[in-house]
Amino acid sequence: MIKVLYFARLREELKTGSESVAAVPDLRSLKDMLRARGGDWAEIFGDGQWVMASVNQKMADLDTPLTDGDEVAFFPPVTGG
Amino acid sequence: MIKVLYFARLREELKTGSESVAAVPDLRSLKDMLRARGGDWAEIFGDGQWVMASVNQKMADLDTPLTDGDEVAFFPPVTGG
Amino acid sequence: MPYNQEGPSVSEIVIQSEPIDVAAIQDKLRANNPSVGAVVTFLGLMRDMNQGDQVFSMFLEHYPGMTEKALREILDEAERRWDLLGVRVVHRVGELSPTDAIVLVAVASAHRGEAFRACEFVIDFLKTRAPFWKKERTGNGDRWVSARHGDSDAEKRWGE
Amino acid sequence: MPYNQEGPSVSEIVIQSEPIDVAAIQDKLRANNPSVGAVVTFLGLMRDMNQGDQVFSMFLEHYPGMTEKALREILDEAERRWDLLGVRVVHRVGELSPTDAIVLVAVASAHRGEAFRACEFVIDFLKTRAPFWKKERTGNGDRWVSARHGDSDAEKRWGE
Repeated sequence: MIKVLYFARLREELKTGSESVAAVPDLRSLKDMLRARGGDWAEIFGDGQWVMASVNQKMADLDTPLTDGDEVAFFPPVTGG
Repeated sequence: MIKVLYFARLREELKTGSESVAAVPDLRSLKDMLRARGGDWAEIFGDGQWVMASVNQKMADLDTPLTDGDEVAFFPPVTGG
Repeated sequence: MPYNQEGPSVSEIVIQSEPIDVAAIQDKLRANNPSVGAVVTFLGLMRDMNQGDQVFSMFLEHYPGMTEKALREILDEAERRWDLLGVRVVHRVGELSPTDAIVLVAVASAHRGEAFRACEFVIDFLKTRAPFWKKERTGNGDRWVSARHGDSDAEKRWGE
Repeated sequence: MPYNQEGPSVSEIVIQSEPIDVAAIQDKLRANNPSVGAVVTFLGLMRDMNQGDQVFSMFLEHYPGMTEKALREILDEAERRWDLLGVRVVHRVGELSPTDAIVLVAVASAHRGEAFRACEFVIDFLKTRAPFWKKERTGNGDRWVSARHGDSDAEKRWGE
């Protein structure tokens, strides 16, 4: 299983902060799977949306491979400081 | 008359902090006059010495004209901050 | 490079909901260390206006765990690039009001050039790589703050 | 330029023999002004080593009257170049000991870029244009500190 977290605007729009999903080979596959849910998911994970991601708390890109037990997070561009 | 001040290393080596001298047309003339005193004066105001000067409390160069009543200061490169 | 890769890090990170005690942090950076010739401090404060709207308060969300890791990477890079004697980063989370300090970055070094460079480097990268998100309460309702292009431009100045 | 040439200056200069109250100055710069988004502070401190020698204490001489004028020119130029909400320069004179703060430059602005640029500009020009001279008491006797080439190089970065 992979733990998936959502932060800030994504958490509010998707109405969930975390969930567990079946393991997939990489971040691209995970994003495709989430988009396939349709509705807000299709919109947020669609092309042209600027969503950032991390794997095990490190910034990641779509080619980042995933392993069972990984922690993935999706979030909007950061605005701290 | 022109009031002449000396600061820091110059004040110590020339053994004077201030004096009044007869008016001269510009800073170059004043420097030449001081150098003509010989000894430490010739050394400090000689060529190749990096002495800074101000006229009426503003940084000045050798071409700066002088007027009766002006306040001139000579000092080493500054080292504050 | 004067940085000793095996040596202990001189930097410290704190994420807190309490107000930032600026004076205590600066004092600690220089206390009992007569090698420190310069301390440069950046303080980021909450303004009461943003994009033309009055902002009454703000909520700062973060990603616990990743926040510390992201900041640690930034500080390790700063310590590799410059010879530093101490770095403190304190970032607030939770509810904030206008004039509150949001973030402090303080850098101590022997000479000022290194302290200035490192301080600006850390805040530039914090702005684009540390997982914090601001939600503003404005006269036109609540809204998430959008990332500024200026921030990614600021980061790019530093190269890789 | 956003600077209003006719407007009042937002900068303040203090030359004093007393210790510098860093916290009070920073607090005052941001107090009751919710337009301030950034405060950058440079603190220059006395080190106990210089050019390989232990330094026990230092005497800071200045040129009363000209000091304030030279600093005023530097601050006016900073206010012309950047949109600033407040600037404080405090410089100590007289006897100092290692770890004492020699000079503080604190700049408040809406955004961090302007505060960083202006703060570094002011200290770079102070180092080459303000009439202060340091005399060190070392294990090898008393000596006047020589000007550093690095300081005039730092000034040159800013053009005219």
